[in-house]
Amino acid sequence: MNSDDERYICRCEEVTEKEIREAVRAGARTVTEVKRWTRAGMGICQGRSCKRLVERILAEELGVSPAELEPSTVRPPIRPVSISAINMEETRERNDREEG
Amino acid sequence: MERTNRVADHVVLGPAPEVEEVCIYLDGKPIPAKKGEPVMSALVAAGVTVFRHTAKGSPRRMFCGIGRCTDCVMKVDGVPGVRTCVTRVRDGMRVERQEGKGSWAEEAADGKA
Amino acid sequence: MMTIKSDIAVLGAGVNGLSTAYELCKRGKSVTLVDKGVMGAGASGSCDDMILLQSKKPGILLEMAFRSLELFKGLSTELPCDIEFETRGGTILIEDQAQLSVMEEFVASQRRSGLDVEIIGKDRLRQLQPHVSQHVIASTYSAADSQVNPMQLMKGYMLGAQAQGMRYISRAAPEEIAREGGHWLLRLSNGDSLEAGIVVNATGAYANSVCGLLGFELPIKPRKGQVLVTEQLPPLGETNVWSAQYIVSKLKPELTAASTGLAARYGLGFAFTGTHNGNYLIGSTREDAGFDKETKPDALELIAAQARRFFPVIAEAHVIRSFAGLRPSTFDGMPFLGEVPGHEGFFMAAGHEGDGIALAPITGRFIADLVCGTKPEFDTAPFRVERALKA
Amino acid sequence: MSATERYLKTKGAPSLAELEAVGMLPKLEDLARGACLCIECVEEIPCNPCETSCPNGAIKVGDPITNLPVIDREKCTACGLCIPSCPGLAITMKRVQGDRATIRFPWEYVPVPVVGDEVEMVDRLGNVVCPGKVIGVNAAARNDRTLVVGAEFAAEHVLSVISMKRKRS
Amino acid sequence: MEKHKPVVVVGAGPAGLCAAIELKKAGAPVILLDENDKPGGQLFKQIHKFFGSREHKAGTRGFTIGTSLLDESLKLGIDVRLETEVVGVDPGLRVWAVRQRASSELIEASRLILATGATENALSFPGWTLPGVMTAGCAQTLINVYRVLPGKRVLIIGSGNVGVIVGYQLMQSGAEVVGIVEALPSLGGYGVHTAKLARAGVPFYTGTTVVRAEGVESLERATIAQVDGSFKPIASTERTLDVDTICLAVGLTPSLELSSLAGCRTIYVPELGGRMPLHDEYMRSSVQEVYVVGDTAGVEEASTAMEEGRLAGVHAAWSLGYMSDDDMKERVDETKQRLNALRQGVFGQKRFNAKARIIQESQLR
Repeated sequence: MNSDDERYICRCEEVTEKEIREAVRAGARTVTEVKRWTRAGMGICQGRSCKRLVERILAEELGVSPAELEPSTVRPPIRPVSISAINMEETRERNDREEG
Repeated sequence: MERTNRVADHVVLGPAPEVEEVCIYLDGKPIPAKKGEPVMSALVAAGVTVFRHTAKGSPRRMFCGIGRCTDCVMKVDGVPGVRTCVTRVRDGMRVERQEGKGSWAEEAADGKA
Repeated sequence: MMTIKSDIAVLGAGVNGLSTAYELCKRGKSVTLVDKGVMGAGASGSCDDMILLQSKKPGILLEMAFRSLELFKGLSTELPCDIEFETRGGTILIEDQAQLSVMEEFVASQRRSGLDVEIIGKDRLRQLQPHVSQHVIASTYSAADSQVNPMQLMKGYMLGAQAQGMRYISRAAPEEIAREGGHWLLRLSNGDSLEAGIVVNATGAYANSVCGLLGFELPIKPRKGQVLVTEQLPPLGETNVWSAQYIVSKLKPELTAASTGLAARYGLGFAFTGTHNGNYLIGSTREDAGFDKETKPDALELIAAQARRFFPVIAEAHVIRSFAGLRPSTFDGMPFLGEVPGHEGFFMAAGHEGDGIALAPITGRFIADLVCGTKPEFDTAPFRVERALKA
Repeated sequence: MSATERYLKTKGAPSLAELEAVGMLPKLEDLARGACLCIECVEEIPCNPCETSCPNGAIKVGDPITNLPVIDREKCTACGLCIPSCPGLAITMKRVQGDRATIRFPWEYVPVPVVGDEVEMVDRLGNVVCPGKVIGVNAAARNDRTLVVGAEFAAEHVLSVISMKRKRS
Repeated sequence: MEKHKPVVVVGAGPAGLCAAIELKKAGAPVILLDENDKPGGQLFKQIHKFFGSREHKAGTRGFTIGTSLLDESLKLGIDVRLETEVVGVDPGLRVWAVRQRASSELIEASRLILATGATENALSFPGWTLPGVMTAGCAQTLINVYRVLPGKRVLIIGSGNVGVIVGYQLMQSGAEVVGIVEALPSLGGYGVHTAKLARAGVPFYTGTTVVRAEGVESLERATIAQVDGSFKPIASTERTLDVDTICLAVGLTPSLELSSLAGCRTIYVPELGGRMPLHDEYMRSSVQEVYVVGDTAGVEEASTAMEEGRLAGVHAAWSLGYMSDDDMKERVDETKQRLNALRQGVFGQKRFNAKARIIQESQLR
């Protein structure tokens, strides 16, 4: 097609529009499947910038309205959290105090 | 005169407030910063246009400015992948342009244990 | 509403269903692959990327893993996309003398089985893993341990099989399976029907519910594994990493200090690997939690704490998501690979628990051999379905 | 309305003809009689600070709040309190005296103009129409940082002038 | 027992602040969490005067409204925890909060009010990853909160209120706006907003899109072109503008992550930003203990967000026994009246209808 296909959709993983269209043509029908096939949305922002764009391409390729697309799954943490901050020591101590 | 993109005067916001200045280092070069501001704004004020290059080598700065898109990540005090738009400056902070995934700082290699 | 006819119906588009379908296509069979959801939506898409030989006890599974490893090398050129296969070696970290003596014994037995594995000291370990914590006293090392990108592997099998005529039906669950006039008739939830001489049940943790459609039960239970994913990081070291603690706790439970209630409940083991893209996958739990696939903050906390214990440098790395996979576990730790007695033409290919990826290439071949009436490379006895039906 | 929409919705500002069509332009004889309130608010948006800012009840929005403002010129004393109250900066006060016209308009840019500044008066699309001179700057606190600037210019441009050109800093 | 657990409000923007204020006034225990170091959400970058009536604080600048809500919450003694990112919530209403990006906390809530706002949409075109291309909100944060200009010559993509307001504010901070590009045949924002830019000489390009952005290490120029009936650019109409900044103002999408984790069902409503949690007239989601308010429940404006926050706060307080039936009904009725007033006219009616559809749908299920 044209150079537009080479434009990035997912900024984090640098996945192009072409790659996403190819994934849909190969059978991906949800944002989650496109993610698994192409890594679009798997980067550090977890699709916050590109999800809408991927949905638009999906809807276009499948000839459906974005309303008909399956919502994508979410898993915590929804923001980057450092390993050291995944630490609930304080909560536990407080709970222990309150129970004790 | 030092190039700055700071907004000095503003009808609605008034004249720029007096804020204590600190110094951060971008790839070793000193850059003045206002205490309490994010690294991003200090760098933009100093006219820095490239914060990092991606794995494929394309230059990036910031995109959303509020911690969502993570485009603005840099290596800060030896830690790669730090969102500079939501990380406030500290005097003496070492900020480095990140190339791809970045690298681990030498001193970090020994670990804390 | 249509009826699709093919030689073989493979149920489950996970890695083992795909490898089986691929092998059967290669042998000229017409294959229809059916999944109730989509490719890799189960355990195959929610696991790490390790092909670990070292973790296996000497025996047939280790031998099969050896063979699988050879097959992976071939697949990386044979399949139509890059499966990101790499042999970076593996290390199992040892924290104290008690662990060391158990691992020495374990390694010796593995060596007798032909696995190239050894115990290495601190200095050697730090060459391989410069950021490992100082408290680790030794490690095992096997140069053979490898990795593969499970998603890419599935994609490769899928594209490869489709190129050979495989039909793939997603989002269609079998609702009825009946033997009629010498073939199987499957009624699918999307309204279609499927007619096939042979059915292969490769539905992983969900395999038992498919068996239920035929009126029998198999002891395959979901084992939940929760995993943390970090942002893409500069490489920390060469090898993929496990902890000896978990292996020791299985071999010599009496040696393990009473672990805290939470860690015990979550069946915590430490697995640590950098993917091809630079994300680190850090796991993992091993829980009986039914079919719940949520990840829990307290489990993620335990995993994070372990990561810091072994790699202090990672404390400031960012976790960007978590996931949980339901691994299909069996009562005796062996997968079910074979025909179900009393149900002619109905084969099982499920129950690999954590070895699904590692054993996929050989599983596909093994099942294809059975289905085609060829003698498999390995003894079929340990995998027979009968062993569970008797019990 | 549709004609107004057309111009406003492509150029960004209503044309003179369109303002006139919806009764938003003062008549020339009114302008010559005294300062005239001009409100260029032609879309039904939920907003009424102009109404509540007027001490004399000269502006009526009423209920629903999306009604277009209606000016009662009899009641308007040209006090100008409504100028900075409008969130849309759509209110000016104009007057014609002989061959000179004056305008009071809202202003929110630096540098802050000072009386005596020689400026360029602009129309609704930012075209410079004539020179002008700043004759007043009101920065009262109650205006909440919206300055009200007074300027004078040639009377023939009274209908097209809306503001002055921003100086590049 | 349930009564002793706090109501957790996530997001201290206009909606969250108003919800927390109502709860606290009614005597309910409430914890307000926000990721920023200052409450107010996006209000503190809104330096323009708001529309509406006196009850809606019309004619008052956004940041002034932020300050007064803040003062009220302080006076009431609301437990506001700043620099606290909520990164997870489970169906048991356990909220995973990360404090100062350093430690985690699990908070058990009796009710959860999600006021997590919206995310700015992106538009992809060749070169959109170049330094200099950013969301309009990013530019607005830089100029109005940090007082730093991201560039000197700006092209704005999107003529909705966000695009035109940010364009005006960029000029207030000393930048040049070289144009506003709108793919649709007519401009989206309020005419009074576009008129501010028009009289400053800013050209509007309707029926036009950005074709590409170019530059070596950062943005140097942008090419725009008119679009045909199917929004494809017409090559012969291309023109290139020298710009160092492109601001994308192409709409917002409700932030869905937390409501999804909490198990709330969704509905797709294009007029309000796409997919959003289903909610009833009291802003209650399909999970009865979870409320959604403000942009996360459908993108509108700060003024409507505040009223939605009040609705949820009042209803949640009542549901926990902190308010009588009569009081609740009275407060709900007056809030709804104000909300309805804001959803009138050419711009409001569409939103009014969309909201009515959501509420109706929530009753059907």
